[in-house]
Order: sequence, then structure tokens, then C-alpha cells
Amino acid sequence: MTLDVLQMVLVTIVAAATPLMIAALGELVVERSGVLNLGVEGMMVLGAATGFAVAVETGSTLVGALAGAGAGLALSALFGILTVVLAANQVASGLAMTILGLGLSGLVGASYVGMKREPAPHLTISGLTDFPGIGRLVFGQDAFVYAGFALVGGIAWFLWCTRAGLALRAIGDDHTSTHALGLQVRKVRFLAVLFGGACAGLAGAYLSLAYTPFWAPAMTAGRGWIALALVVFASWRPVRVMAGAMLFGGATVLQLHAQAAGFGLPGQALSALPYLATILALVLLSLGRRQGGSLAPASLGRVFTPFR
Amino acid sequence: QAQEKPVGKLKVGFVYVGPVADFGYSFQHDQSRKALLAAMPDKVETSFLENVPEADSERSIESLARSGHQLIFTTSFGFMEPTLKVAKKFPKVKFEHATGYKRSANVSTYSARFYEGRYICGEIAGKLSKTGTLGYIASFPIPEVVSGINAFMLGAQSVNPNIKLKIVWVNTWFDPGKEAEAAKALLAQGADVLSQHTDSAAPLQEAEKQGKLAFGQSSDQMRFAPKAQLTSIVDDWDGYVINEAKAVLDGSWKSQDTWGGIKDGMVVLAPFANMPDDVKAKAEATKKAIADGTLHPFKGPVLKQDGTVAVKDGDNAPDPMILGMNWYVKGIEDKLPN
Amino acid sequence: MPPVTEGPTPLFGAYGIVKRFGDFKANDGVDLEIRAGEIHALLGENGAGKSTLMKILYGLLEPTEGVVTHRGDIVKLANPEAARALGIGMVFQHFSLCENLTVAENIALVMPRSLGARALKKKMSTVGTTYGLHLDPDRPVWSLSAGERQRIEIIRCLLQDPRLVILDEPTSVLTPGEAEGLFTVLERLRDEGRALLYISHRLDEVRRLCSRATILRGGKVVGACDPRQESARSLAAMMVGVQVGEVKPPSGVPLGPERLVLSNLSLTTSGLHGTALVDISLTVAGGEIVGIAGIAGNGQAELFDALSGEALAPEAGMVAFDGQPVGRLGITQRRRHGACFVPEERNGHAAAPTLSLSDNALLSRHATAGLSRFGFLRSAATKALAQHVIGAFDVRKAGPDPAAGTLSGGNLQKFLMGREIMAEPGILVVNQPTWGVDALAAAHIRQALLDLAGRGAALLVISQDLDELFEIAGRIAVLHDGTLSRAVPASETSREAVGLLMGGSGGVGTEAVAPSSTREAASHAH
Amino acid sequence: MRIDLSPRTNRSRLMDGFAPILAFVVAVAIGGVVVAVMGRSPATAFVTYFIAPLSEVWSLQEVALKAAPLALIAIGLAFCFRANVWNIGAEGQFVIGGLFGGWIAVATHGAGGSTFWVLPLMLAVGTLAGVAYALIPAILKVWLGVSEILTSLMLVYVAELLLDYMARGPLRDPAGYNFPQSVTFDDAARLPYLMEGDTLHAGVLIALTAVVVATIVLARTLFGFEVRVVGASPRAARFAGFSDVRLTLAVFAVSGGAAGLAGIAEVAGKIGQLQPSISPGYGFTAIIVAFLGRLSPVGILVAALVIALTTIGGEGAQIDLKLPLDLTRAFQGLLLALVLGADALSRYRVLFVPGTAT
Ligand SMILES: Nc1ncnc2c1ncn2[C@@H]1O[C@H](COP(=O)(O)OP(=O)(O)OP(=O)(O)O)[C@@H](O)[C@H]1O
Ligand SMILES: Nc1ncnc2c1ncn2[C@@H]1O[C@H](COP(=O)(O)OP(=O)(O)OP(=O)(O)O)[C@@H](O)[C@H]1O
Ligand SMILES: [Mg+2]
Ligand SMILES: [Mg+2]
Repeated sequence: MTLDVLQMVLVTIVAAATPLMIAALGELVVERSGVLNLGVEGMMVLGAATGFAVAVETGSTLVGALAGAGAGLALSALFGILTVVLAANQVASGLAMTILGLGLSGLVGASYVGMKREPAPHLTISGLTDFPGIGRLVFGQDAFVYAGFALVGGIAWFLWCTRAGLALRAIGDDHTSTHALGLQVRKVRFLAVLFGGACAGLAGAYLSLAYTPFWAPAMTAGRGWIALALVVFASWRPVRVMAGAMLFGGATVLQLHAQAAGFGLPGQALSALPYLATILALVLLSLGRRQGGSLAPASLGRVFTPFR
Repeated sequence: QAQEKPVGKLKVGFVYVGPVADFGYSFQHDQSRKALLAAMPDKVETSFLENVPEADSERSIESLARSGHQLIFTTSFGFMEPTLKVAKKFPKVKFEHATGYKRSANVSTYSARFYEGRYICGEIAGKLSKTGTLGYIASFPIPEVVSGINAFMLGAQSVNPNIKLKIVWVNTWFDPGKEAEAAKALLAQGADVLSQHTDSAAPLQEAEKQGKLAFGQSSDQMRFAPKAQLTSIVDDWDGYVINEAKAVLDGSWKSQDTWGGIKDGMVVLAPFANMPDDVKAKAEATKKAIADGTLHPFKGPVLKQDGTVAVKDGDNAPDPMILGMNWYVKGIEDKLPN
Repeated sequence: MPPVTEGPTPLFGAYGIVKRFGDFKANDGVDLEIRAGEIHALLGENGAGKSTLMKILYGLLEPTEGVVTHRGDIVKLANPEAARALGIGMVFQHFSLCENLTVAENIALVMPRSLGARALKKKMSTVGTTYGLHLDPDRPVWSLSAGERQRIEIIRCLLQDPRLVILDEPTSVLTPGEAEGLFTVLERLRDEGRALLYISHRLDEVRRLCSRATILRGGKVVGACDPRQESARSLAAMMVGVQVGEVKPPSGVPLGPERLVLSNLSLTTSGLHGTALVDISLTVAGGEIVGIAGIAGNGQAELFDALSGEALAPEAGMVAFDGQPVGRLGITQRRRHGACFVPEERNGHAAAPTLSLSDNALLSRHATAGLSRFGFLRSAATKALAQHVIGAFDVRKAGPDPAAGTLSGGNLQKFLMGREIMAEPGILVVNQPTWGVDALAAAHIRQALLDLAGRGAALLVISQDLDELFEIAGRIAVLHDGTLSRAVPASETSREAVGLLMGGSGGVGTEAVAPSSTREAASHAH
Repeated sequence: MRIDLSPRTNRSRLMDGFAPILAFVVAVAIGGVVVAVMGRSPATAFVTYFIAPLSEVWSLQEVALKAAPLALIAIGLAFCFRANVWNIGAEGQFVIGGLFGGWIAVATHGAGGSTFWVLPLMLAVGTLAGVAYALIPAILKVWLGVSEILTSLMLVYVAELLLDYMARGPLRDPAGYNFPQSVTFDDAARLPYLMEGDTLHAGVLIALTAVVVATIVLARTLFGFEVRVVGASPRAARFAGFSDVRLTLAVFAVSGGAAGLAGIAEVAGKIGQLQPSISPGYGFTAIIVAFLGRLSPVGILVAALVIALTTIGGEGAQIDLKLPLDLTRAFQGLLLALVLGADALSRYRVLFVPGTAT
């Protein structure tokens, strides 16, 4: 493989990993606060539809991306009202959001089917972008990709270097104790849910604005579920989410490249790989677990009803 | 019972496996529904059910039959058994099942000889490829897809015997992201003309982005890739659908199997573009030859990968062979999955 | 308006506090004044409303009526942060710590935002040196013992330089040494001019530390006193409203055959904080109560589990009930051998808090009280059993069959003791029978235990409360670091001797209380 | 302003009944507005969605047919969820049940002699296959403490791909022109029809039996009590002599078995052959059905019927009113969200407290 083919493969992997990464980072923040949002797929697909529709109407990819994030945020607000404010079951509510999101995205996107937009522009810095071997990889991506990597750093910094991040982790670990200390459990969780929804929406918008720049029903094709798996796979750490997204994206892309290069494998077995890899990762993580403490946020999925 | 002939318009129902907005197979079928409506606005009324899972389709078909639809198109292979079962219950309703092989007194089958179009595409690709490598994005290894690949290869070999074909199976009819990734993979491996048997426009767009060439699928996708689309194999069911509706209206409908090709207008090639005139002229000529029967894409000798003779010199492949095709022709270096 | 009271303006005051939970008034017009430089005790039986009042002072609960004042001004405590801003700190009994965070992170949660990580650690070590409270800031909380965890709570409180420190039953998990250390800290805080509010069911501590006490009953203030002027007995009487009678041991019952025998029981521990049991041997005869003294965390929970069958012994013969080896049997089969068990933790171990009392009767009696037949439940019989226990043990509750978790601690404990005692077990193992239970209920429970022994049962009572053990036990052994000393008749030993053993330093010289296990065996545990 | 939830000590009977109805009314009102905006009559739409499917014998049968697998799976899941065990993978267990049960039918296709045993064997194999598949996440959970939510979910995709592979490969009908489906099953491998018109098959009876059995087991047996105790308090359950390890395995087995049985009943009842995909998402929808039915078998039956009704009504709306399918989906999602939210009304007293937010 020449250097440029290698770069091409890497660029493809990064592109395939970006939506997974953005959605998973959002979900990571949600889960760190103790809420399990199984509605990522719905928020993602609604973000894809809304992002595309708004971008077509305004002619601006940026506005479209923001609208996509906004749509994810709006749907997650409903999820937050159900699970954080009204203490409804998180699993069932998340699944309801997925159904609702799929339906709404179809309605929103109905009149935009078959329309075409230019993909989101890629960075070009003369001299750097055409630098052989790594230029396109490092200096030739679109804004979503850079935003995704910025999110990794930003969220890592937020979680471990800020008070608000500490509060978020503490609330995810033990909502009863943090409530007794006067932390605003529901407010923090609600904000985390909104952030996660916005990220899912943004990841969806990436699909319809940059990755394959058009809208088609159910175009997320299950990426929201992979993002969920990714969070666990990464044991709730942003940098590992990034690595995991590359791995997942890489697995898909590389099998396609392998086929194109002439190594045929049964497609179903390859398609099953990411899922089997997640299970394997979970098993390995549990084998290597330290003696006490837990990897997962300890109140993940548990209902909290404050009382005053 | 509901199958009494309606006094007013003929109600025609359509059952789609995907969303009408998929811009691919279901979309194209829905275009013919609209064409039917436009052709006979005061004689027909239409309904459709979209996104009908094949395993849960019997009820959908029956509900169309029960609500007074007299002619029902079930447009996916997986609807075969449910269609036959409902047809038995509603002997006066006419059913049209696409791409299947089982018929009954009131069930016709129809399909298109897409491989004819694929052959022409192969020929164009063989002419235009600079790298000598073509890419093919395939969905599932079913006969229709395999025969398409073979026809494409035979067409390409007819103009360039040393042509190479790289095939990527994506295991889906529709996943724009994965289709785009497959396109990227093929382009990275040196393919410079892409063909696809999946439904989204993503591979075309990818080719456009990289300044390469590609063929559209199911419908004319020129607007997605004005600089990359060479042509597109358009499923054109308009004529068939309108004919069958007319036949029901004048009482001449009968159960039959229709496998139409370029000649019948069922397989249409979108206007040739992005190619030099001589290539265009050659493609037009091949199209004509296929239409008037002087050229058969699977004209012997056709050799299988291992060199065994599949079609003897001078013969044309019989329809059952094409309908059940599960082998690659010689020159394809991949192994067929399953 | 705050009523005018004599003396200087109190540091904090609570006036006319009413707190309703639905129709129920947990606090009913409570007035309380706290002055700088005093340790103020809040006393009352279980469910009197003490914790509720403290949570209101800390801004965690909102009073239905009434006001809180600070130096005479009415203040609104919207949340604990507001309370902390006014200089109120609280040490919760049920620690409010996040297990997967480090010590420093747990503390940083309530410190001002401006404080950096390094500055915080420095402050921690300063406070640590001043008060003798040392902690590694980078340890995760899950790896710490109960005593260390409480130290976090206290340091967290002290770092805010509080003017009022609220402590809710702080000594219940501490060793006597740790408790002594705490008292020194508390006295020092008082001398610095801070106010302390102190809740405890241990009246000796209260008499030693506190200069003023407010007594709650049924959500109302029923009295105030200087505990130094009172006896434990008179304080108890004020709390429950009646004189607490003495428990009467049955007189002159001859001991029966050996019913519970432990032979060289050893058990390794799985958890991080568990204590391994080393070579424990003990016999309990019919009609006898043997008390196991010891400070929490020295193997009581493990010993209980090994007896109940929640943990299996390595060999069947290590535990024998009425001559039958049961060491490898589970709890249900041990119950079928006529044994009953009452664990220490009420909510979530002895009882499922969200289930009704009759479901909780079924919980431990399903196999032995004929409550199920061919796998089907007999719900009428179950209900009848629960009502029977409720009646016989005077369990007070709302509604006919409420969820166990809605009962006050003392009443739930009465129900659970009744559930087991009324099974007429031949062997009964109880861990902390009256932990956190008020004096009247405690007396009731102890009498029931004595009566059961009088009917020929063998009882093993594990308790931290030496008064309790000397009141009811015929023989007493001490559990320390997983080893059990020889059981000696209560009449032949003293509190002091037992206390020394509990601290791990009694063995030398005193033959009567020397550990039965050999030194080598003990050293295997480490 | 702050919204506080005060748990109701005794759940309000009135609210229990009233809350879902309120949610339904609100959802219908919102849906009505949307329909009106789209230029159709809300009244007609209401009739098409909710009344028409109930007014014909055939569509009633279809409602029952659609509700049966949902109810059967959800009842199995109720055991898990009551025990606080999170089996999200019923979809996969359904698929595996259908696949392995269907395999028997394919293997015995055209066999001579007496064939009375084929159907019972298929049902048994389907059930056991579901049990076995569900035990994978269960065993990983009890042995290694691996979160069952993720493993069971991941295994759904693995199961779907396995079926896809089998239907396109080894189990493909050799006489079927290489099309991806198995032979159509012999009559001996089909569930019998219950009524004229060959619609309602015996799978419905299986679901109804499950409702009755589960009601009795959950309310009246020691096992049902065990499930409740483990769910409410694992440590107390151990004190009661109930092993949470054993129970986790048991409830996974029950739910996997129910899903597997539903899978093979669907294949042997409605579909009659193996196809690359046999479930329109029953296993996921059943999770919602389980919660809508508040984990009680009778509630689940009602919830399953409502979901089935809206699905079939949605088809009617596509045909009669030309309303898009996405509208039906969005409406279902909205209805679910509202019912879940309204449930709070029956579990908690919702207090609106003026003042600061927390
Ligand atoms: N959140 C609540 N909802 C309903 N009732 C409550 C709640 N919290 C406390 N109670 C009730 O209020 C009463 C007082 O409880 P509180 O915790 O103040 O008692 P306490 O004096 O601290 O008892 P203890 O000595 O056991 O600690 C109890 O009867 C209890 O049942
Ligand atoms: N939400 C609630 N509803 C009803 N009763 C409650 C509620 N929360 C607590 N209680 C009851 O209030 C009483 C006091 O509760 P609290 O949490 O203060 O425990 P506690 O009795 O103080 O325990 P301890 O004695 O260990 O300090 C307990 O009996 C408990 O069962
Ligand atoms: Mg208390
Ligand atoms: Mg207390």
C-alpha cells in the first residue's frame, strides 16, 4: 500500500468514526451523570433530517448543523422531562424517543428527499493540506471532524479539571449523597441530557450534511446503537471513546477495503464483528477490574426522586 | 364480500418494502403509481403502503384487497408467499408480484432484465477506465445481483479483455454511509468507474467528489452527480403498470410472467453523459442491438470462473439460468460469498 | 416571629418548625436555640423527628411552617449550600460520600469553586494536623473503612470553618479509641467557640459531652435539661415518656444440651473490608444466651453470615445445630433445622423496605411456617402470621399492612425480632438486636430474648452494647480481628476486662479472658 | 418554580386508571391538530385509527395476531424487569427461536410417515433456543458482572445476522432460484388456524395462556415472590434463601423462552418459512409494552392490544386518508412518551413548589 492509499484509508476511517464519536461523547456525558439514554438513534436521525432541511432552506451548512443539534436537543428535552423530572423508566423512555425520532424525521424530511447539497467544506491550507502522506488527514478534514476531536479534549478537560465536571461525575456516582450535599442533581442531569441530545443531533447532521450529503429516511442505519455500545466499550472515558470510534469505524471500513483488495469474507460475520467486539471488550474489562469500586457510573439508570 | 367490482374507479394498490422516499427501488415503483394516476385520472384511484416488512406483509396486502382494491402490486420478492395466500382468498382481485417466480390464476409476476442495462454499463466502463479496474458495490448475493455483476463484466470484457473488477458486498440495500465507504474503498484500490446495486446516491456522490465516474441505480440520479453519472439503469414500470390496469379495466387481464427488458421499455438507460461521443455512439448501438435481439448479454461462449462452459458458443443463456445465477464469469477474481 | 427568650441572641434558632410528610407531622412546632460554645444534644426515641429537624437546619428539607434564624435574623435555607454559607456543617450518619471519587474530590464538591486542587490538599493536611485527622487525599473512597469515611465527613465539615456542626449518631461505627479521638476534636471545637448539635442514642456519651439537651417525642419538644445532671435512666424516661422497666432474667432455668456448636471455624474473606474468621470454637446450650462483644468490623458480619448460611463454611462439621453438621447448608435448610436469624441491617437485609410487612413475614418464614404449598403461596396464612407478630410485639405503624421501610427503626426491629422469635426457634442468632432502637423498645426486645431462652432455646447475641450483653447474656466472648476469645460467665468478668479485649489488648496476663485460639492461628490471619 | 415528586404510599387507584387515559387523550389531541394541519378531518382519522380496526372480524383477528407476540415477549420481560434484570435483547431471542424452530421444519420438509411430532418439536426447540441465547448475557452477568443491557442488545444484531446468513445460505430453498428464503413449511409444521379465513392462528392461544400462567406465577407462587424480592432488595433476597444468581439465570431463561416461543410461533404461524428477517422489531416494542402494562400480565395484554391497534389503524390511515406512515410512528412514540410521563401521576404526587429550582 502506498502512503497515499494509507492516508486515504485513514481519512475514510476518521470520516466513518466521526458520527460515532460525536454521538458517543454526548452519551458519555449523559451516562456520567447517571442517566441512560437509549434514544440516541432517534435523536441522531431527527438531527440528520432537521439539519439537512434547515441547511437547504438557509443555504448554510453551519446553520443546518446547529439546527440538527437543536433538534436532538429538543427531543432530549422531552426525554429529560420524562426521566429526570418525572422519574419515568429510562429504558422505556429512551426506546420511545427512538420511535418518535424516526417518525418525526420522516415527517420533517419528507419534502427534502432527493435534494442535493454540496458537502460541508473541507479545510484547505495551501502547502499543508497537500503535504504528502498526512496532509489531508491532518489539515484536510471538515469542521465536524475537528469539532469531534475538540469535543474529546473539551469533555476530558471538563470532567477532570472543572468543578462542574466533578459535580457531574459525583452525581452519576451517587445521587443520594450529592443531593444531601446540596448539589442540584436534577438540574445537572437535565443539562447533561440536553448536551447528549445536541451531540446526537450534531452527529446526525454530520451524516446528512458532510458524510453523504443528502437526506434519506433512516439514514443513520443503527449508528446510534453503536454509539451506545461505544460508551461502555470505552468504560466512560472520552479518549477511549475516540479510540473506540476509530476502531469501530476502522472495522467497517477495513473490511470493505479488504474486500476491494480481494480478501472476501462472509459479510454477515464481518458485520457482526463490532457487536462481538463490544461483548468481548466488556468481558475483558470485567476480568481486569480492580477489587472495589465500579467502572460504570454507580447510579446509572437508577431513578432519583428528590424530596424537600 | 369486498372483491365485488367497484361501480366507480378501479382501485389500484401498491405495497412497498422500503420508504417511498428511498430514491431507489420503492421510489421508482411509486413513480409508476403516479404515472398511472396521471395517465388515467378519471379511471383509477391508487393507494400505497410503504415500509412493509416482508415477514409482516400478509395483513398489509389483505387490507388493500379488503378495502376494494382490484389490482394490487406487491413489489418485493419477499412478498411472494403472502401474495399467493391472499390471492387465494380474493380470487377476483388481480395481483402483480414483482421479481418472484410463483404464479396462480390471479397472480402475475413481472420483473425487468436489468442485466441488459448492466451489460451496456460494463461496455461503457471498459472503454472509459484508465486504470483498467472497475468497482462494483453489491448488496446481497442473490441471482439478480450476481447476473448483474456478470453482465457488467461481460460488457467490459467485450471492449477490454484484461479489465479487472473489484466487488464489495455491503450486505444492505440501503445505508448511505456504508455505501459511501465502499465507494471510497474501491476508489482507493484503483477503481475509477463504479457501478452499484444498492439504492442510495452516496457512491455516485463519492465518485463525483473524487472526480471519478459512476453509474446510477434505479432512477436517474444525475442531479446528485452531474459530472460523474455516465448513465443510470432506471427501472421503468410505468408502461407495465398502466397496461395491466387497462387490462383489468377491459377484462383482458390474465395471469402471466413478464420479464421485460430494454425492448419493452422496462429497463431504461438515463441519457448518456460525461463520455466522449464515440463511446456514446457505441453504447447507443449496443442498446439497439440488445433491443432488437441481435445481441444477448449472455451469448455463448460464457465461461464460469473455473473455466467450465456455462453457455455454449452460439447459444444464449436460457432464462432459468439467469434467474438462478449463482456463479461468476471467468475474469472475476473474487469469490462469490455463500 | 421568634419568641423573645432570655439570654444573648442565639447563634441559630429554629422556631415553630412543622414538617409534614403527607398527613404525617414529623416535626410539630419545634423550637430550638443553639448558642456558640456549647455542645447541644438532641434526644428522642426512634422516629421522634430528630433527623428531620437536622435536615431542615441544613437546608436539605424545607419546613412546612416555621422559621430558622441566624443571630436573630430570619434566614431562608434554600439548599445545603445556603446553609454552608451561613456556617452550618453536617456530618451525616449515612455518609454522603461518592464511592468512586477520591477523598479530595469528595471534599472539593462542597468547597468554594476558587479553591484549587493543590490548595485544597494543603488545607486538608493543615486541618489534619490540627485535629489529628489524617487521610490520603488520593485514595478512592471505596477503599476506605467506615472510620476513615467518617473522618472525610468531619474534615469536609471543618474545612468550611463552620460555626455550627451537626453530628447525627457519629459514634455508632467507631471503635472506642476512635470515639475518644472524636470527643477530643468535638471538645476542642467547642472551646474554639463553635456550636455543636449532637444526636446519639448512647446516653453516656451525651452525659459526658453535652451541656444542654432538647428532648423530642412525637415531633414535639417535650423537655430540656442539662444531661450532666441526669442519669441515663432519667434521660431515657424523658425520651419515651414512661419509666423503662428492668428486664428480668428467668430465674434458675437449668441449661439444656449443647445446641449450637462451632468447631474451629475459619473463613477467608472476599471483600476488601471483610475480616477473616480464624479458628472459632464455641458452644451454646439450650436455655443459654451467649453474648459476643466486639467493635463493629471485627468479624461480626462474617460470623453472622457463617452461622446463617449466607456464607458457607469450608467444612460441614464446623457448624453444628443440635448435633447435625450444617456448615455446607444454605440458610433455608438451616432454618429447617430449627434455627432463626436476625441480621444487623434492618432495611435491605432483614427486610425488603419496599415490600409489605406480610411479604416480609414470608421472607424468612416461607419454608418453615407452612406459607407455601407445592410452590404456591398461602396468602391468608401469611397475612395472619404478620398480624400475629404485629399484635404480640406492639408494632406501631400506619395502615393495616404498610411497606416495611415506612416503619420507624425501632418498630421495624420489633417486627423483625417478633417474626423470628415467634417461630419458636431452637437456635436464634441475633446481630445487634437493639441498634439504633430507643430505650423502651430495646427493653421489650431484650425481655423477649430472655423469655425465649427461658423456653429452652440457644441464643447467640452479637452486640456492641456492653450494657446490653451484661444485662442478658449468661456468658460473654469477645470477637477481635476475626478471633474469638473464650466465652466466660458474665458474672466472672467485668466491663473493663471485656473492653480491653475489644481493643485487642486484653490477652496478656488474665487467664480467664485469654483468647482460646493459639497465637500462631491468629497470626495466620495476617 | 420547582417540581417535586412525593411518592404515594398507597398508589392511587383512580390515577392508575386515569393516567393512561389522560395520556391517550392528550396524544389524540396533538395528533388531531397535526392531522388537521395536513388537511384531513381529525374525526375521520380517529375513526380510521381506533374504531375501524375494531369493527370487522378480520381486523380484530389481525389486532390479536399482532398483539400476541408482543404480549408473549413482554410477559417474559416482566419477570426480568421485576427482578431488576435488564434483558434488552428479546428481539435476538425471538429471532433465534424462529430460526432454530424453523430449522426443524426445513429439516423435516417432505418427510413421509407420521408428522404429528414436528410442530411440538419446533415449538420446544424454538423455546429452548431462546432460553439458551438469553443465557449468554445472563451467564456473563452472574459470572463476570458484565452489564446485561449492552451484551443482550449486542446479541440482537448477532442473531439477526445469523438468521440472515442461514436464510441466504444453508437453509435456502434449493428449488427457489437462489432467492433468500427457505422452503415453505409443510402443514404439519404450521400452527393451526382458529377461524375461517386462515388468519388467526393458535399462537394467540399461546399468548393468552402465558397471560394466565404469568398472572398466577407472579402473584401466587413462591417463584413470583422470589422475583419481587430480588428486584426490591437483593441482600434481603439472599437472607430469604433466594439466590440472585439462580434467579437472574431463571428470569433470563423465562424471558428468552417466551421470546423464542413467540419467534417460532410467528414463523410457524404467520410466515410459514424462514426469511432473512422475521421480526418487525417485536422484541424492542415489547420492552415498551412491558412498561406500558406496568409489568403486570393483564396490563401487558391491554398495552399490546393498543400498540397493535395503532399499527393496524395506521395502515388504514395510509390507505384511506393517504397519511404517511411516519405520522403513525411519531404518534406511537408520542403516545408512549405521554403514557410513561403520566405514570408519574399515579406513582407520585406531583407538587409544584414556587421558588428556586433544584
Ligand atoms: N421522607 C419521608 N417521608 C415520610 N415520612 C418520613 C420521611 N422522613 C421521615 N419520615 C417520618 O418522620 C418521622 C421522623 O423521622 P426522623 O428521621 O426525624 O426520626 P429520628 O428522630 O431521626 O429517628 P431515629 O432515632 O431513628 O433516627 C418518622 O416517623 C419517619 O417515619
Ligand atoms: N421516604 C420515606 N417514606 C417513609 N418513611 C421514611 C422515608 N424515608 C425515611 N423514612 C423513615 O424515617 C425514619 C427515619 O429515617 P432516617 O433516614 O432518618 O433513618 P434513621 O431512622 O435516622 O436511621 P438511623 O437510626 O440509622 O439514623 C426511618 O424509620 C425510615 O424508615
Ligand atoms: Mg435519625
Ligand atoms: Mg437515627
